[in-house]
Amino acid sequence: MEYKTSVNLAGVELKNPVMTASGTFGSAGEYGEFYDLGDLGAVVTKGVANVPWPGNPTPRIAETRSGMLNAIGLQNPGLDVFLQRDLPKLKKYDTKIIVNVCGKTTEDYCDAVERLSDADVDMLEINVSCPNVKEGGIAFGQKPEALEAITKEVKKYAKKPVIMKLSPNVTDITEMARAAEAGGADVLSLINTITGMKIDINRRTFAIANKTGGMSGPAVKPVAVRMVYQVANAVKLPIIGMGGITNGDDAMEFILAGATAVSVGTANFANPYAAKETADGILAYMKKYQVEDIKELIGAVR
Amino acid sequence: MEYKTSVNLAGVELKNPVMTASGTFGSAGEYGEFYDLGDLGAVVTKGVANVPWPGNPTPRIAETRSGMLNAIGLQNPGLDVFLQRDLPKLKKYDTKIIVNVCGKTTEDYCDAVERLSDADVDMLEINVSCPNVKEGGIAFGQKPEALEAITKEVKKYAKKPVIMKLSPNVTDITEMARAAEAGGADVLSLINTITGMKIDINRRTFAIANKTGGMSGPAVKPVAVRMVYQVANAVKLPIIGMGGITNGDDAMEFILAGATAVSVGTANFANPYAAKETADGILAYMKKYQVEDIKELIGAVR
Amino acid sequence: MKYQETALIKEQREIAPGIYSLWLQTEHIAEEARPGQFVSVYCHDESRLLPRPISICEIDRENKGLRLVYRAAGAGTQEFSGYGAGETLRLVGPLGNGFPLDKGYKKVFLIGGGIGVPPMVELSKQLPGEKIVVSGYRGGDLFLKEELSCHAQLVVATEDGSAGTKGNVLDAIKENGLTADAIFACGPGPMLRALKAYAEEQGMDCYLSLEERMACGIGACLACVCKSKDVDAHTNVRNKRICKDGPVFAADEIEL
Amino acid sequence: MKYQETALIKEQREIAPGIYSLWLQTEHIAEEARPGQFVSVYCHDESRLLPRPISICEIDRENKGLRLVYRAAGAGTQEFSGYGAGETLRLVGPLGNGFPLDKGYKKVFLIGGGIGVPPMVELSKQLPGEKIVVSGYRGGDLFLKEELSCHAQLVVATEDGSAGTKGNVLDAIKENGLTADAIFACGPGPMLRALKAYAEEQGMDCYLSLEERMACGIGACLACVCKSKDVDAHTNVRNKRICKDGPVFAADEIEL
Ligand SMILES: Cc1cc2nc3c(=O)[nH]c(=O)nc-3n(C[C@H](O)[C@H](O)[C@H](O)COP(=O)(O)OP(=O)(O)OC[C@H]3O[C@@H](n4cnc5c(N)ncnc54)[C@H](O)[C@@H]3O)c2cc1C
Ligand SMILES: Cc1cc2nc3c(=O)[nH]c(=O)nc-3n(C[C@H](O)[C@H](O)[C@H](O)COP(=O)(O)OP(=O)(O)OC[C@H]3O[C@@H](n4cnc5c(N)ncnc54)[C@H](O)[C@@H]3O)c2cc1C
Ligand SMILES: Cc1cc2nc3c(=O)[nH]c(=O)nc-3n(C[C@H](O)[C@H](O)[C@H](O)COP(=O)(O)O)c2cc1C
Ligand SMILES: Cc1cc2nc3c(=O)[nH]c(=O)nc-3n(C[C@H](O)[C@H](O)[C@H](O)COP(=O)(O)O)c2cc1C
Ligand code: FES
Ligand code: FES
Repeated sequence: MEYKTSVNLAGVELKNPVMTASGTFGSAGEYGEFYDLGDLGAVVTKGVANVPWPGNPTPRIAETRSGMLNAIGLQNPGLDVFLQRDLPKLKKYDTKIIVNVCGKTTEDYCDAVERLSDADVDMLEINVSCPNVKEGGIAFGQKPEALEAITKEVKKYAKKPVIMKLSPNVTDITEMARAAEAGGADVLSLINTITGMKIDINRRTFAIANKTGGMSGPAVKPVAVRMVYQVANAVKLPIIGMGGITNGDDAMEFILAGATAVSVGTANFANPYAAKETADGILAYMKKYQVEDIKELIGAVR
Repeated sequence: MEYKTSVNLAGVELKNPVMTASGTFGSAGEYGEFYDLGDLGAVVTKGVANVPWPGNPTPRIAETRSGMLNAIGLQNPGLDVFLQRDLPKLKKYDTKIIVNVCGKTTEDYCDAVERLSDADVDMLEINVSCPNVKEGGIAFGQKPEALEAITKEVKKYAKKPVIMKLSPNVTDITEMARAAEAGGADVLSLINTITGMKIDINRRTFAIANKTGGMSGPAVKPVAVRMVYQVANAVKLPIIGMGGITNGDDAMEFILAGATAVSVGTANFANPYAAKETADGILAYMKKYQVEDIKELIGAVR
Repeated sequence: MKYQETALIKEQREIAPGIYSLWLQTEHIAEEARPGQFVSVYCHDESRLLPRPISICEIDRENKGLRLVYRAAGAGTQEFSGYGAGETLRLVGPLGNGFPLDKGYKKVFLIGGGIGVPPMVELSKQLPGEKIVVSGYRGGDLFLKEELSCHAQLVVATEDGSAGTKGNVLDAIKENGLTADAIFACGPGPMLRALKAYAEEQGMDCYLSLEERMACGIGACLACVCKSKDVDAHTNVRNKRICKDGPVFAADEIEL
Repeated sequence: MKYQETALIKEQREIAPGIYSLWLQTEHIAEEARPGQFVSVYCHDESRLLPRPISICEIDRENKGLRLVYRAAGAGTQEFSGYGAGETLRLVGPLGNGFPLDKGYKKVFLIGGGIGVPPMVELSKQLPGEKIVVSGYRGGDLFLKEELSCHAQLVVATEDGSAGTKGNVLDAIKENGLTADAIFACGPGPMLRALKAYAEEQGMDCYLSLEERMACGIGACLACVCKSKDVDAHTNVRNKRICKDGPVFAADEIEL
């Protein structure tokens, strides 16, 4: 039997549903030292802004039970350096390239999105859960009106399909998903990290300098699967599911719950081959159950 | 040195800050087969309603990485049986007794609270995150106005101090804490479980019959510590912190973040002595750092 | 009385593909255990919190030995299978009620299906009267065959017909024209349902050992309930706790 | 080239209270490793995801052997300390830049403080020129003393005065009136800061191996940065990645 693993996200055809989660895979093919990144459906870059950001003080990360906290603070070299130096490195691989965009103001996002629209990239993923944004510090990603508004603005400048990345730190994820859909998003990705805190009881201080950090890794998977399921039942847009995926079996949970594609993030740190093995694992699952086309499995659990 | 581990919750003096999390410790001293429950600051019962509830179909639980999901569905024998049969069993122990109350409507809660007010219990904990309640299925615990209103109502009937138990499935936990405070709550407890889902990829169905379940255990600890910290900085009420506590070190994270007391839940399943060992571990921490009174450590990390 | 113990592994062997036999040295559990009870076995890996309930297969009371026979079904049991003599496992037990031994039946069927076979070993030793063990296996790996033949007549059914009757345990009973006063059984849901119906039909007493996902294992969390025919004394609803009120129930008390 | 390997433990010993020496057999890592580089060591326990970065202490290129010497500091290193010969550990490496070996210094100080001592062993073997190892310990357990005396003069400082100079490594340098052209150092933050200041004062070149929490270990996640004096070529901000651009930095490139 021939197995079809390819999926389509807003007109962009991925050879398989496996992508990398922004911020865990660098922007210049760092994991290409371990395997051919052409084995993946897409590579998603670290969040990049219109100007360089220095990020947060260290310690920036802390391990938690089956997970981790991070408060990198979106350190990035700025769009110019990304386009001139990092993008050409990624272009060497036979995979799709998705640029994750961050910003502090609507104008920041639009500026970056506009400049990226002329670059040789496949899609744009908009990270609207940055810690420091307008509106008195409340992220664009926690209010449906704000999310709809920024989606609309970004769409005006984007000549590539736009993925809106949703924050799980909300009462009702479907409300957020509907807002992004109403704003014109082409694809949704979820989940970003869950805000958490770890205290160093011996030093009696916060384990990370920023006090709070974003939780990721296998610990958050049940929350992520639940949200993907809820969103898949609330909107018509394709979904990129992520949060704690370490292998093909984890990925299948998301696909069965309704994700068209999946991203592997924190698992790359625990195993540099995690994303590739996830793609292999999905194929193995299809073979085990003789499912010819991955599309038959998307949202199959209802 | 003499070490003072006692804490005061709305006038109720606990010999140490360790309680049990509702629903994980039965209501009739089940764990008393392993140690003297008098070693704990308080025992919190399984949620009890004014009438018996049959709960959800099985499977009701699923294991997740460093955590679990449950959808017991608040099965309980009803208040009459609780008062006549279970309460006397708990009263044999030299510890405080806190009754966790659930309901479907405001009237249910008030009925139960009124009848409990004449019973020999020390405090009432109101679980406002039940899945099936009025208002079109949205729990009382996810809207500040609804939370404030039910707190006010319950307080009218309660002659014991009232603990309002907060749901973590909200955008802004401080808003909920302020609503409960405004409604007249005496104490806040947090966190209840985080809604999650697990999919059985081989049977292609949900791992628990209810589809979604509440996630608990060490996996959720960073979220719980963050919320306790946020709430401690937002309201003046004492806080009972819980979510993934397995030992004294975990408990100290919550106390340093601002909790006056802590509850041990899922950890009881992994180790029947977990709550007792948590109390021992807190004392050991105080001895290690020569802290005479636990109160000096409450909220000490800022 | 229930105990939490760190038990020493005396021996572990794979007795059929994926089926492991484990002899543990306990402090108190073996002395107090009865056939049909189980123990909660804990993983060392800290990402797996919940106990794995495993039935007691055999008891060596003199040496405080406990035998568990289990299938490496998932990550937890796979982990157990990697440990050898000299290593330890944390247990809580003995748990549950066990099979009733004092009913005075003259002749009973002890029926085990698949990984429900192991508890029949100790039961066949301790239950008085004449015993016919009927074991249902998938294929020809008739694990525990010797142990089961010691104290009882052994009749075998295999799904693929590679040994004994081709078919299930009821097929074996019928093929051999066997009769008894009562059934004591452990195995997969469909088998238990069929036995419940068969017992009703034949007017036999029937005791079934049930399985359900467990969290506490001691009756505190209400995870592991089954539906009961009447309102249960403890729960005050039509639910019984398998870990505490069971795992063995009279078939007519429960709905399957 | 970086490799992920399952390395075989050839030997593990506790060489001082809580300090373990581990010889691993690798496939490629030992052959490619340089002094001052490190490896990411992974836990078997699935609740601990992140790699533990451990410096390379000694390389046995011929036998593809790699020696790590580490302190059981927390749960992960405690886990490692429980494994013995015949068991395995998963590694990624070699990682980082290592110490520069080609600067042509006539005489250098190799300074290790506490658990920063181990990387000085391989460095003392491979660095050309005259070498004085200055090791700072808490108490009298002078782990790796023999190894460090083979290829270099060894001078010791102990906090409690139980051996060598009472005080820190700078006290030992001063007490013994030692001089050198350059410093190569690894150890706790306060020691590195003092050495940076001392080197500036004395006009010596100085290379410091830094520590920070790591997630990827290969330069992808930006967890492990230190502040750099100038805008860094890669990050385009004043941050350098310790795992990729370091862990060894010229003291005047970075802020401590
Ligand atoms: C009273 C009782 C007695 C049992 N006796 C035996 C026995 O003697 N031999 C044997 O091989 N098996 C027995 N089982 C089944 C055994 O408990 C499961 O095979 C085992 O828990 C699987 O764990 P795992 O980590 O390998 O699988 P996973 O699927 O990874 O386990 C995940 C979670 O689901 C639970 N779980 C998975 N399957 C079952 C199941 N069938 N029943 C209950 N919980 C399950 C696990 O305990 C764990 O909490 C018994 C079950 C019960 C309830
Ligand atoms: C480049 C480098 C080389 C090192 N070389 C050595 C060595 O040769 N010998 C040695 O004993 N130690 C060395 N360390 C420190 C060693 O990495 C930590 O002691 C170890 O990670 C602690 O892990 P744990 O699980 O025991 O502690 P835990 O505190 O339980 O670890 C929790 C998390 O924090 C991280 N962490 C804790 N302490 C440190 C630390 N000091 N530096 C970086 N991450 C830390 C862990 O990696 C883990 O992710 C080195 C660190 C770095 C960055
Ligand atoms: C170290 C780190 C850095 C991250 N940086 C970004 C980022 O720049 N932009 C973004 O949208 N998400 C970022 N994320 C979130 C991940 O892309 C992903 O949504 C989240 O980690 C959940 O997936 P996981 O559990 O597989 O890691 C980051 C996550 C981690 C752990
Ligand atoms: C099996 C189970 C049953 C629970 N039942 C209740 C309940 O009846 N009422 C309630 O307020 N919380 C209930 N909870 C939530 C716990 O009290 C606690 O808030 C939560 O599990 C987080 O703590 P933990 O991680 O220590 O378990 C239950 C949790 C579990 C795991
Ligand atoms: S497993 Fe908790 S009641 Fe049975
Ligand atoms: S640890 Fe990821 S960049 Fe250094």
